Amino acid sequence: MVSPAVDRLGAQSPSQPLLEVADVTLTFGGLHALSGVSVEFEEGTINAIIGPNGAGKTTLLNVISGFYLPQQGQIRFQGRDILSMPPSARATLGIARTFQNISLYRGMSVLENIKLGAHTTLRTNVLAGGFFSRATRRQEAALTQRIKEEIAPPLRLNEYLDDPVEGLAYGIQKRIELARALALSPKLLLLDEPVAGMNSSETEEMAKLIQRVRAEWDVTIIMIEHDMSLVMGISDRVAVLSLGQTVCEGTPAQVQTHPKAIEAYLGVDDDAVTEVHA
Amino acid sequence: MFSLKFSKRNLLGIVGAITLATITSSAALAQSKEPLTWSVNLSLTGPLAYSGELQAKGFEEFAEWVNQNGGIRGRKLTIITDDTQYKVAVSVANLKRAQSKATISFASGDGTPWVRAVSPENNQTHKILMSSGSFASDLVDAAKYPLHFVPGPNYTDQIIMLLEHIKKSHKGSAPARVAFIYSSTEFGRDPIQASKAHARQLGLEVVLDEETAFTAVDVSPVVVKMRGAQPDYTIFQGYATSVWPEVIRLAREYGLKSQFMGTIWAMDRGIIVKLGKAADGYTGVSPYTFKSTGSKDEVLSAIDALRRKNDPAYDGYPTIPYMQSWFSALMAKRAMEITIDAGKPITGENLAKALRDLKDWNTGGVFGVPVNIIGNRVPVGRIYKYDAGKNFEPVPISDWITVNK
Amino acid sequence: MGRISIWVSLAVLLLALPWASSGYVVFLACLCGVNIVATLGLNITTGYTGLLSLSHAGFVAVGAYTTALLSNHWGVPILVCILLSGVMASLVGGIFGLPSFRLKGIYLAVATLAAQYTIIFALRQGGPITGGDSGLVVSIPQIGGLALDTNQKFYFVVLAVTVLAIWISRNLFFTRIGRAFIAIRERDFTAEVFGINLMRYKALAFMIGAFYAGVAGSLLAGFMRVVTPEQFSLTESVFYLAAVVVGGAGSIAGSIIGAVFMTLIPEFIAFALESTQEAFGFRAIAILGSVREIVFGGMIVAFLVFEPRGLSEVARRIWARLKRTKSSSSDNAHSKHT
Amino acid sequence: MMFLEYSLIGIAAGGIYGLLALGFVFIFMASGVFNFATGQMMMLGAYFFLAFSKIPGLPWWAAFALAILGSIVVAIILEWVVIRRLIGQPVISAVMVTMGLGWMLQGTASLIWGQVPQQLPDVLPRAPIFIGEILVPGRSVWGFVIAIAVALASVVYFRYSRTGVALRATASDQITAYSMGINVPASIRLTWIMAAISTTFAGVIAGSINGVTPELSNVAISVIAVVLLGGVNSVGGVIIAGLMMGWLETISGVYLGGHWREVIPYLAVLLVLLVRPSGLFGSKLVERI
Repeated sequence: MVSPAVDRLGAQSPSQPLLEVADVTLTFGGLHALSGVSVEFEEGTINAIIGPNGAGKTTLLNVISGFYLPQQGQIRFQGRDILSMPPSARATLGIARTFQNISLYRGMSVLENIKLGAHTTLRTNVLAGGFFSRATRRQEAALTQRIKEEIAPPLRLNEYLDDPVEGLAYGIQKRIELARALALSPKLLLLDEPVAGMNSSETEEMAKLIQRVRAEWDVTIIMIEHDMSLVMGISDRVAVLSLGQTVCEGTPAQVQTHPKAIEAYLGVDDDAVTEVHA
Repeated sequence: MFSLKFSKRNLLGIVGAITLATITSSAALAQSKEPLTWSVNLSLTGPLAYSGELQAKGFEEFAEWVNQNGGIRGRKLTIITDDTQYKVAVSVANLKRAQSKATISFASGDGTPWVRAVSPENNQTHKILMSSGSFASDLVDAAKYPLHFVPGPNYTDQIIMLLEHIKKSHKGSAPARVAFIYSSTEFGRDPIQASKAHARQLGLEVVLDEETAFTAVDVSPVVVKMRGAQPDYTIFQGYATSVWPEVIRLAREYGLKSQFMGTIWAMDRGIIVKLGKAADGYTGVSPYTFKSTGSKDEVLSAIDALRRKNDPAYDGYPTIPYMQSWFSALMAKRAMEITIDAGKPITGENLAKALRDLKDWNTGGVFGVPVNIIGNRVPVGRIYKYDAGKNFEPVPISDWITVNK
Repeated sequence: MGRISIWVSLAVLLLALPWASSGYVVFLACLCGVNIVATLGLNITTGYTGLLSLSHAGFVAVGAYTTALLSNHWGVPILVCILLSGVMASLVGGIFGLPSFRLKGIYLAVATLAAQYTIIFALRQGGPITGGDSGLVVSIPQIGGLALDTNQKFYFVVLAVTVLAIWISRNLFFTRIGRAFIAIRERDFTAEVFGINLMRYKALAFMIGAFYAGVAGSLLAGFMRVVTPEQFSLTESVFYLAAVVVGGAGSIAGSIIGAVFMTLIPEFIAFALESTQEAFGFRAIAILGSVREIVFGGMIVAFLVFEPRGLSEVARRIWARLKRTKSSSSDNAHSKHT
Repeated sequence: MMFLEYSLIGIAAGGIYGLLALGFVFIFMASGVFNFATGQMMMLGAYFFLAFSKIPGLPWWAAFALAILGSIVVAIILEWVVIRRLIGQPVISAVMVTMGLGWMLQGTASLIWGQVPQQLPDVLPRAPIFIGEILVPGRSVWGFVIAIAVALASVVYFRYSRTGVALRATASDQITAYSMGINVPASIRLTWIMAAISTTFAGVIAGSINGVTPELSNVAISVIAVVLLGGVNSVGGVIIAGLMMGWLETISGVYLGGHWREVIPYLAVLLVLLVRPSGLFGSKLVERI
């Protein structure tokens, strides 16, 4: 699973971005959620989308993972237009995500929740499943092993694998969500507020995790986050969204000093920022 | 080693259970020699509960009567009554439960589904004599149901009696206009095709053929249709206590003059009386004698005595469901007496044969004439008319009719 | 080891049943088997996948009639009948499952209600083919030239099929299919993000559930030897739902416990009333139906309000307590195994 | 001509559906619970009326008032003991629980009053009414008039009274309603009371047609179809849908045969749902991600 560093460098060399969002416009009954948003994400980078609440950040994420069909614009993944694809098809391309408000599946153990992330990597049909064919058993065993050895340890989840998800601590649930997304062995990982509601040490840890994921799993990351320390700390590029439009886009340093960004975000809505930290 | 102990205990328990079960079942077999046990399955709840209650009473008091007079050839009669809720699975389960308690020599059921469900296995293995409250037309097929006996004429027979009566009594030059109104149930639809055919044979005109729900439904459209069709005679089939009375009321309010008629389950005097004036002249078929008071016949007078004893409010009219139970029971009793007298074992075949061989059987007043069993049924009945003037006394307006087939 | 001994004794008990007990008990055992299979199916559709179905009895009917027709007209051996009935029912289930693409929750429930009524309506109006209201008498089920003309004989077919059905459904939930079902129940749109094709899996859930229903119907036809429309009324659909709820939605064990419990409860009530005959007089049996309704309804309400995870959860807790006492009484080596 | 006559009768019969559907919708709006016990509540109301009207010397209207009171008490108890615990539970729980309650009510009724149909005192004038050439049974007409009157009255109440406003707020969004300081549990209870009233009216009207048995609840068998046809969140819509359903049932019963009555409503609603999942008059319920 862990690919040697040379691959990454090789993959990075062509300047074609992994994901291009081109002039995407989405309206809900006249109300403009996104108007002409364009932004590119280079392979192997950590990208942050920031902006005041209601700026359309999550909407953009939902467009990328296919919940909303924009009225106009394009979304190209590895150069091919994926707008026409349903979310399930996009998953097979290697787009995974986590959710702002955790959506783990009750009635399944932690392990099973993570396994669910690997749905597209398995090939079991009803008959094989019903009679628990050898192939099925092998696949399941292999997956379990992969989770136990590669995914769970960095997220410190091994001890919980057999527990039911309900009733686990918030931080742990966040990590499980991440693990589930990783189980899909994604090329692109969308994180919707990965550290929302975490204390500083947890945030610290999550920051390390995200960087490690990028490094070891060869994953491009797009995250929505209010926590500026995290955003500025680990992102390669930051895009600022406001009122459904990209205000500016660049390196953390550039953005921090960009007047529009300050006006759009820090100026207007910093109580929102603090409230996320609380 | 703990688990070892555990398993031992388990197996022990099983062995115990098995032996216990075998003992009890064999014991049941041993003691069931003496008294005769019948299994009676009736719909005591659900839409048919009204007649179910009365039928149950019938079997109860029949047993009372038999046992007062020393049982059937000295053998005491016990009856196991169960509620079927008019559900096949339940009724079959009931019979099996009864069988697990004692050897069943006669089983009576609530309706056609029961007969159909029980027959296949019964015909092969248990071979129990059967009867039921069903008068379905195809039950007369003695090849398919060799052990089941219909306690009267089947529905088609009954409607044919009515049609023949119409043919005879109809005044006027134009052919009589007949309407059939029936419930969308198995017993409702049962005789309709055959009856319509027969009506045409008789040169009667079938002007309306209307199917309605079995219970609670707005019957206005039906009456509107009647208003359009203007039938001289309207025959109800396959209802319990609702729909047909309301049709009568509404039709009278609409000023329709049609002569209303009913088959066995649409002849209940209680309902007629409730209907009052609107029901004056209501006509229908009953297989059995209506009134028990003042009867000299053995069975009927016994019924009268029992009814008066058990029900102070008794008005002299044992209900039709009650009489149906009695006649089903009488058939079984007679068959068993004959078989015992002949020194034969009490098996379904012997009992059935005894019944089929009966010649001009005197039913002690239940039927006004000696009856024969043709095609596993007693195709005998009589037409009565309710007279509001005489406190809704059902007056026989025909002789006892035997449908010859 | 403790486990094994329990399983062995259970197997012995089940295999010995026909000889050890009256026809009545065997009959009930068969009925339990049928209801277990049917309930398993509904639990997959409704309990695990969260697609509320009120047409399960309708699918059972499809299976029952398929078997009746196959064995009456072509003398197809019962095992083949069972399989084909399952297939037939799952096809019908697939068709009526189609609305589940567009409809959710109560809307879907009503769509399935339509399915229930339509199926029964079709059977009643089917004329000579389905025998209309009077239904069909099923010819004696055959298996390799052997005639299974009594419950005692047919019992073993029921037993085998039931065990197989339990095993298969259990397996299913070790695989991605089972996981997908649960994910759809919990939050279908997030499930989509992980590559689960909602349409396909919802249809699949319906078809598998209906397949089980069809198999159950086939067994029912095989030992009842008669199929009539009113055997498969809406009430029966609700009965299966009740079994799922009382046993435990989203639990295999729950399906088994629930089905057996719901099948036997009326018998217990009947027994209770009979043993108090003298006190009540004749009326005792007459109120059976009413009492049954009240008890059924009461149980559904009680479980959903106070123990939504059903009897299986209760059983699990008791079992856990037993284990604790056991492991404390015996050395720790065992507590691992049990 | 005949067709017109059938249509009138059908629409008249639909009045009860509209009334039942209304009580159904109020409950759904406030608590998101589908009350599958509507039919049994109706049946119970009829039995209450029957029981009270047997009290010697009690005029029928007093008996009816008592019946409504009885139904309200039952409804409040159900809501308080059971339904309140269901809010936020998945749809299936609510459906099953209300079905369970329905069974309990039905069983209790048949335990107390038995299975034998009983005649309600003839409250509604039976004399048929001529509308030009067309003749309509008195019952139907008066039943319809009353049903619609009650329905409209409760709609007006729902629209304009202060409690009605609170109710609507609860309906649109519980959280907001709470924050607005509206007593949500109270307004949910209120919907059950309104349902109890409407079902009792419906029960007495329906019961006066064919007598009262525990099976009377079957009259409401297609009320769920009515509600979805009209749209779960459209008060006016369900009343119209009720009339449509009554008409459809009667017409199909007349021209296709009685056995069609059961299927037609659900086939109709199924078709409508597939084209318009939110019903004929309902507005789409948006779902948040």
